[in-house]
Amino acid sequence: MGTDMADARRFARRPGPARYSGLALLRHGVVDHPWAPAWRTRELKRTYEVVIVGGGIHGLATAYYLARNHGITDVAVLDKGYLGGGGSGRNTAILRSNYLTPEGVRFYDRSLDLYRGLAADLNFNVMFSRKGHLTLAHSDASLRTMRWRAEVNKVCGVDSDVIGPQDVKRLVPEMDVTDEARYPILGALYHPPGGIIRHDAVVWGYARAADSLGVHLHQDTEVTGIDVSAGKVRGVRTTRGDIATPLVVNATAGWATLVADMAGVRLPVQTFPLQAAVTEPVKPFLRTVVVSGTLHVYVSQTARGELVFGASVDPFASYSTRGSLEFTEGLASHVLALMPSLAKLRLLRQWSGLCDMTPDFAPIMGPTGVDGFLVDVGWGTYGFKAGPVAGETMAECVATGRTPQLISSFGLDRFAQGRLVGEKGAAAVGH
Amino acid sequence: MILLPCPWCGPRDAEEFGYVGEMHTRPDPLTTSTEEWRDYLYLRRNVAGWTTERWHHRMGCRRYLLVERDTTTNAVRPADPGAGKREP
Amino acid sequence: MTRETWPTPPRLDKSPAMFRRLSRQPGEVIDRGAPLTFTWNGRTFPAYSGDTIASALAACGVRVFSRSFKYHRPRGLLTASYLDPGCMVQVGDEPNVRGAHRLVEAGMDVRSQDTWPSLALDVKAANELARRALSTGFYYKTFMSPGWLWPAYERVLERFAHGGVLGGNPSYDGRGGRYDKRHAHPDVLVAGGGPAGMAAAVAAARAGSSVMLVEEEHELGGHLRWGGDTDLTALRELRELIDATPGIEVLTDSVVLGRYDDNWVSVVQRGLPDIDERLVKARVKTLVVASGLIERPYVFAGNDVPGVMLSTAVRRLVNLYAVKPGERAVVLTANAEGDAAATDLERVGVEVIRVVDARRGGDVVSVHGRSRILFVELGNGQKVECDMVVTATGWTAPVSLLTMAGDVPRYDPTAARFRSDLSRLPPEVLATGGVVGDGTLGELVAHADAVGREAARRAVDVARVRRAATPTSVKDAEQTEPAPAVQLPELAMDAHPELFRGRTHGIVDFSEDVSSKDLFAAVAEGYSSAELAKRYTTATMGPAQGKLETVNVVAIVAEATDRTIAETGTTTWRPPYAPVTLGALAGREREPVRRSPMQSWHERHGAVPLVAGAWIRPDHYGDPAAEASTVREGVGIIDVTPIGKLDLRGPDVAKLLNLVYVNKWSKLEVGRVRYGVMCGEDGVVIDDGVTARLGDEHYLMTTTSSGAAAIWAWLESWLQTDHPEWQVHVTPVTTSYASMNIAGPRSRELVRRVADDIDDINDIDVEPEAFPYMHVRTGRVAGVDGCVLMRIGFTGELSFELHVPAGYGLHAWQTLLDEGRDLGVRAFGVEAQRILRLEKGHLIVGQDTDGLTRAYSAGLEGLVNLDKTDSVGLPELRWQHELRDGPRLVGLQTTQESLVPAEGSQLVDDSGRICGRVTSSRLSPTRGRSVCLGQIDARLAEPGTLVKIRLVDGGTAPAVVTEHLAQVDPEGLRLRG
Amino acid sequence: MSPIATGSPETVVAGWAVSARRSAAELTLTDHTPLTKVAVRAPWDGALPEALGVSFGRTARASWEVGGVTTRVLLAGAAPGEWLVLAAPGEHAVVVGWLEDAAARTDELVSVIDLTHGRALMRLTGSRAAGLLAKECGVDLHDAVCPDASALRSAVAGVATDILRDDRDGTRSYLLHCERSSGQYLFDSLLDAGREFGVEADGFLPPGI
Repeated sequence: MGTDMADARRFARRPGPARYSGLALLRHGVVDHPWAPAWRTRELKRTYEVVIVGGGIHGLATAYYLARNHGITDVAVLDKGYLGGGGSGRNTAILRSNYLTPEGVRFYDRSLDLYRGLAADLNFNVMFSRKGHLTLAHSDASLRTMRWRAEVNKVCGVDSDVIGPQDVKRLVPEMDVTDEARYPILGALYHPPGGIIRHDAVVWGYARAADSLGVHLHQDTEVTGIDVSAGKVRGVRTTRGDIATPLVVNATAGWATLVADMAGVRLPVQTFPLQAAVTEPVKPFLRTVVVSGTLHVYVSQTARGELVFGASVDPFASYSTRGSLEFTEGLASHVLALMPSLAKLRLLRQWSGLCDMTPDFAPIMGPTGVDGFLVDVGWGTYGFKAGPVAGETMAECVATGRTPQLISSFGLDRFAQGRLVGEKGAAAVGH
Repeated sequence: MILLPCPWCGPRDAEEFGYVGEMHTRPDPLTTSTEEWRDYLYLRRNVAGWTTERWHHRMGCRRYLLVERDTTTNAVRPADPGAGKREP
Repeated sequence: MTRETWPTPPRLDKSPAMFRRLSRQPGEVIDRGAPLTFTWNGRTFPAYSGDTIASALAACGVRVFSRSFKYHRPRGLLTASYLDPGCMVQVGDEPNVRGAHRLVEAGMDVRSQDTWPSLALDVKAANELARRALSTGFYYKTFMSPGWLWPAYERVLERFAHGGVLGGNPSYDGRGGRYDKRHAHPDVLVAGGGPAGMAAAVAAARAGSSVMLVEEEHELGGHLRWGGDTDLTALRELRELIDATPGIEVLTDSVVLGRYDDNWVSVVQRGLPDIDERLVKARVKTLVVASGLIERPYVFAGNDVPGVMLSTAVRRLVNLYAVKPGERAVVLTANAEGDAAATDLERVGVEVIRVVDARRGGDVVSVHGRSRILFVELGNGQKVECDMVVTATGWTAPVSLLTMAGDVPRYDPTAARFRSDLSRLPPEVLATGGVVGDGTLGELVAHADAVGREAARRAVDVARVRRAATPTSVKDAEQTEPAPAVQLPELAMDAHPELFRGRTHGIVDFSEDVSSKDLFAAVAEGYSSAELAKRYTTATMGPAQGKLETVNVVAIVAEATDRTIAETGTTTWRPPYAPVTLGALAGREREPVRRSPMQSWHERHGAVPLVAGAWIRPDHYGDPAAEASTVREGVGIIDVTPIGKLDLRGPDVAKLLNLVYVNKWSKLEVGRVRYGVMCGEDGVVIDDGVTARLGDEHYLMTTTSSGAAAIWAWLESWLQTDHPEWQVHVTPVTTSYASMNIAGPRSRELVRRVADDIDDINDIDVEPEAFPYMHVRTGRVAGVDGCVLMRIGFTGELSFELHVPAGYGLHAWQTLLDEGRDLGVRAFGVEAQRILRLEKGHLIVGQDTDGLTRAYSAGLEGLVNLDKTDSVGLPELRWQHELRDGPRLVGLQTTQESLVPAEGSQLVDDSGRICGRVTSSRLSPTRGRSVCLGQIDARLAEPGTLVKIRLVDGGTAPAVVTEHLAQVDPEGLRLRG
Repeated sequence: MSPIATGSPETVVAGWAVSARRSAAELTLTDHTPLTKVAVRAPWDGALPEALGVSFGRTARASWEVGGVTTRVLLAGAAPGEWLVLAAPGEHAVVVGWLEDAAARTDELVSVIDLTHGRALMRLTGSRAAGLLAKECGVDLHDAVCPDASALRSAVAGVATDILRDDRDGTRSYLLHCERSSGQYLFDSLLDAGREFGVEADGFLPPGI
């Protein structure tokens, strides 16, 4: 939050990168001298107050808010590859808060709040494009679920409502809203605050801001073990040496169970690939994010003109990110069922990321049976949307040792107690 | 599209099959504890490597079968040679 | 079509002519006997059949084809191939057409993309002035505040989107067949139809393999096509071999898109009659990658000025299309291809002013000019006037398919290119030709021949293993000894100078307008790994997907980080290898639709369709309320064919029923029907329906229509994996029967007329004492034998569910309507049934229950039987019963009778907290008021409790929890009548 | 009535309205739904397979005699422990009778279910039949893998279908057997995909077996 000015002062006082602005940009242009590094390469210390495993948006945001909101800066973020190389760089960057359960709605709405202020907060343009978000209903059953979601959203003060086919046509002229369609569009859940963002920018913005607050970012540093004795975390072992620490946060998404196993913690998480694809650029025509749960597809157009497509997770669990042909086939037929005029658009590239799926489509956050081992996992396909709020709440969790109200329903113990979160609803809801 | 070794029909495209998931054993419903039962419901090993799992050949012989798959490469092999028995 | 992309052409008096067309060239592919005309930005241009769009325009002296992404600099031909980033054009309603690949057609409407007001004069070129400020990633550094201004900035950025325009008219018709698919199972698929690919295909076919040979260009031959006489002779011989060898299917103008797990190879095939694009899905026994080499651009100042082109581009233009690419050329060469280009140019009368030999330290420093070259500055400081600069500075191996198969290419400094690690490839993937190494044509062909034979040998082994596992296949008579492996000769790599960037900064990614300076800046800002630098600068993200620029990017990042190229590494090539239309990927529409035998009747009688999964059902026939009243007062019939039906036979069926249903089944007598509910192991309700006992060991189970397939699989899984010892046969018979429900106080009267005929032993006595509620009878109905008749009903009325052998469905349906005319019988649809079942308080699984609703939350206390030794989800239900947790399903009545709250409306308590929701809601014609079902916190579930419904408009309305779920005939007198 | 529209001209065979169309095309698709279709379930390794004389993966022809009436049947083992018996229209009584006798001679659980009304059946005949099927089915139909008299089940146009190769005097021919309500869809899909081969719908000629 913190106003622009406040940030200006903070950054001004702080060592590290020069503050970004249009003016600075011109200045740099004129004298043509290079920008300072966005973040520094540091020595891997032997001890840290907090070690965060996973240099994606969750790990970096947690580190940033630890430093910014709680003054805890003796923090290391470890990543086995490069920053944002996992799900953070592979998702389709869709933001929304129109979830089904009140706990889900409140949580993701806080995330959207943070996203709105993020560019100013981080002094890094994350290009949040509030295009609005449409979830299509092709059957009376899904229309009923849309209404259910809309009503829950309204109670929680989130802007979201059910609209008719003609309104859909107005928002997306390319859409086939005729009855001839095999999947007629009976209506849609319209969520104006939703949109898309530049996912890499979010990662880099958090990294740069965290670094400037003193957090250590260590890339190409893989955790190979976690030392636990007498039920307490003592440290982590990495490919670049051991680190003594009382606090480890597991923010490794698709690899969550592998890291948790190191601490002897078992998680109700299964790893499924989630594939996405992008087309060649064409002139902008798609002004909103379009999702069809029934057809398992979501579409948005970037400022560069590319169409970005996503679908539901792969049909079977896997750690392979090679991607499949059948994904692109299903995707194309479903996209064309919605927008027949896209047939000549060419698919340019497909890729795949790993999702940490939980039985109830809700995350697992907070303490575990092992003292000092906290988890921020189970994000499934919703991880990117939750990045900022997950970072904020996990930071509070780490700093205060208490579980914030906002994530109280997301505890690991809910499974043993049979108190699952109802995000699945009547049918698995799309993106 | 991976090719799954159906012990009955031979190798077939994965799209003919339904994925059931990791092999795991069902506790006795009469004597089970909440903890044991919910582990059975929700916990999976989620192995990165070779694992034994159940698939359903729903478009073919409609048999449930066991397959071993390396979850890092999607390489597959029949789980139980015994399950491969078939008329000559 | 906005003005932006349909510029008005500048008026020119002289009409275009092919003044750069050369005399006949030995290898030319144009047909001078077939001239044609097409339009370029509205002007008519001449061409020959066989020309590409680019070659035709170049023949008329066009040198600028597009404007660059960021700075809108004029761009000309660079590679004159599919990959050419300089000539992406709009053809009719098709955007981003590769102008240097697509063959020109008579009347083709070709336009330049993304230029305004015209190609010649482009206003956005002003960006060039701001170039320094618009340094790489500039947009991350500005427009941050005030936040509310961002959308405005956004619109500006959007205008730079670099691409064509999609045709507004739907261009996809799933049934039109313009896009098509097929499966293929070749023994060997050869990717690449150059000399190596051709030789490998011939060798494999001769060894007995069925071969698919795929070539991206319009003809086989690869670089031989634009070579000299010896090359052309060799090409002719290879072509003759291909034609003479049986078993080779040749696909030209086709590309291998990807190699997926288990050699699942996708190919897009073009140039077919009546088909735009066809996706071929090949399960290949062995894949041979012969993708050749791609020439690499050289990075220096002005390397994107029109007139700067690669040696292969020159040779294609001259030898394939007989186009004179310029008048005065400077050639920078580091290899034979460059030397040959110089020779070609001289041969066709281009003045080769200087041949700069990079092998002897020669270099090009910078090219000056904007839409044409003015002069070039050489390494020795000389400035030379010319109109074309040709570079031949090295090759990139297109290892895409190999990396998809597990290869991790390593940089080889002596050859100045990445070399595949063939040892990492699975046995079913081989490679030959330029992608592997260099050599004389003879050496390459020899290598390819060996690879082809080895590919065939491995294919035989794969086939043998697969056939052995396949029951239908012909088994090998005697176990033949596998043939010995073919020795694969080594292909050395020629030494080649390392030439990536000269002394100046220039364009690295032509389609993204990313310069080497941008990459240096990215590294300086901390984006120092190849991956981060690419993401930050968007280098390699454009339509060429890195094929031209990826190695230069790595080399420059290495240079900027003082690391070797090997240390900096390479990047994974992601599929597809070449862009493919969504149409081709979608192919024909393939959405299975299921039809009831009575579907034609429904359509004839104005049924409003309701899509229910694969089924199309009648929602209503015009007036659902009236249909509902007919059922309450007289008699109606509804088509319920989609209801799932499973035929269960065997001594252990009762055990199965006891296991999968929450209630007890051991004591169901023959002739009886019972309602049952199924839960998952977590106690959540998954399905419901009735099961009838037709004989000692014969039952008929019904399921929800949406659950039919899943429940069948569910039963099989319990039988096959948990109780293989049980003897039960489950057979799906959902559509063996046409199912219809005859409901209403006068239903017995109607059924009597069609089923009851005392003289016939096959007929059914429908009188109450002979055929009570929840009983089943089999026999003849409407003259049809083998019918099943059950006295059950979802509507709460006296009703009979009739299952007729499907072929007679329409007959039975019509008979009921005819026989019941005087009773006022009418058909009713799903909507009327929903109203009726809601009045009766019957739940719908998935509507009144959700993903977490366990049995005690669905009003099923009376049904669940906890004292069983086993049943699915039993422990969870026991615990829910003990803890009494979870919400409850209740009936709700709004105090304002006419108010029908939307389904999904939330229930809120006094503190405004959500305490439940309305799951079903309708106006009840019977009660003349709204009736609802809802899920509500257990604490508020007591009958008489007052709750608030939050309405869609934001207001709230009071409602009271009713005594029963049923709000019509809770005692069930009507249906027992 | 067959689930597959007959179009005109139409004629009636054993109570079934069928198309009387006659096509001379190289590749034809014929609705064979009127054939008697009986499913048999029994242990795959039990006594019944011998009695039937057909194993999993194969088809066989036989003539059955019950009470003086003889019927020609086509048996297919498209899945382990499952058999499909096809006979001329209206012959189900004979077929079921014969099977129940055979079942009675084993002490195993054998189910005999008349699916004549429950399934759709069509025949695709012509030298390019495999080429057309390859557009909608992923299984390798090469002679070495799927010779004449092969029986298998796979997805055709996304519908689970028994594929029985049953060449007609030297010409490639496949019987396609699927769940009834998908019959029209499968029929239309094949006609559509087969346009490039000039496929035509042909009428049903009794006995059709």
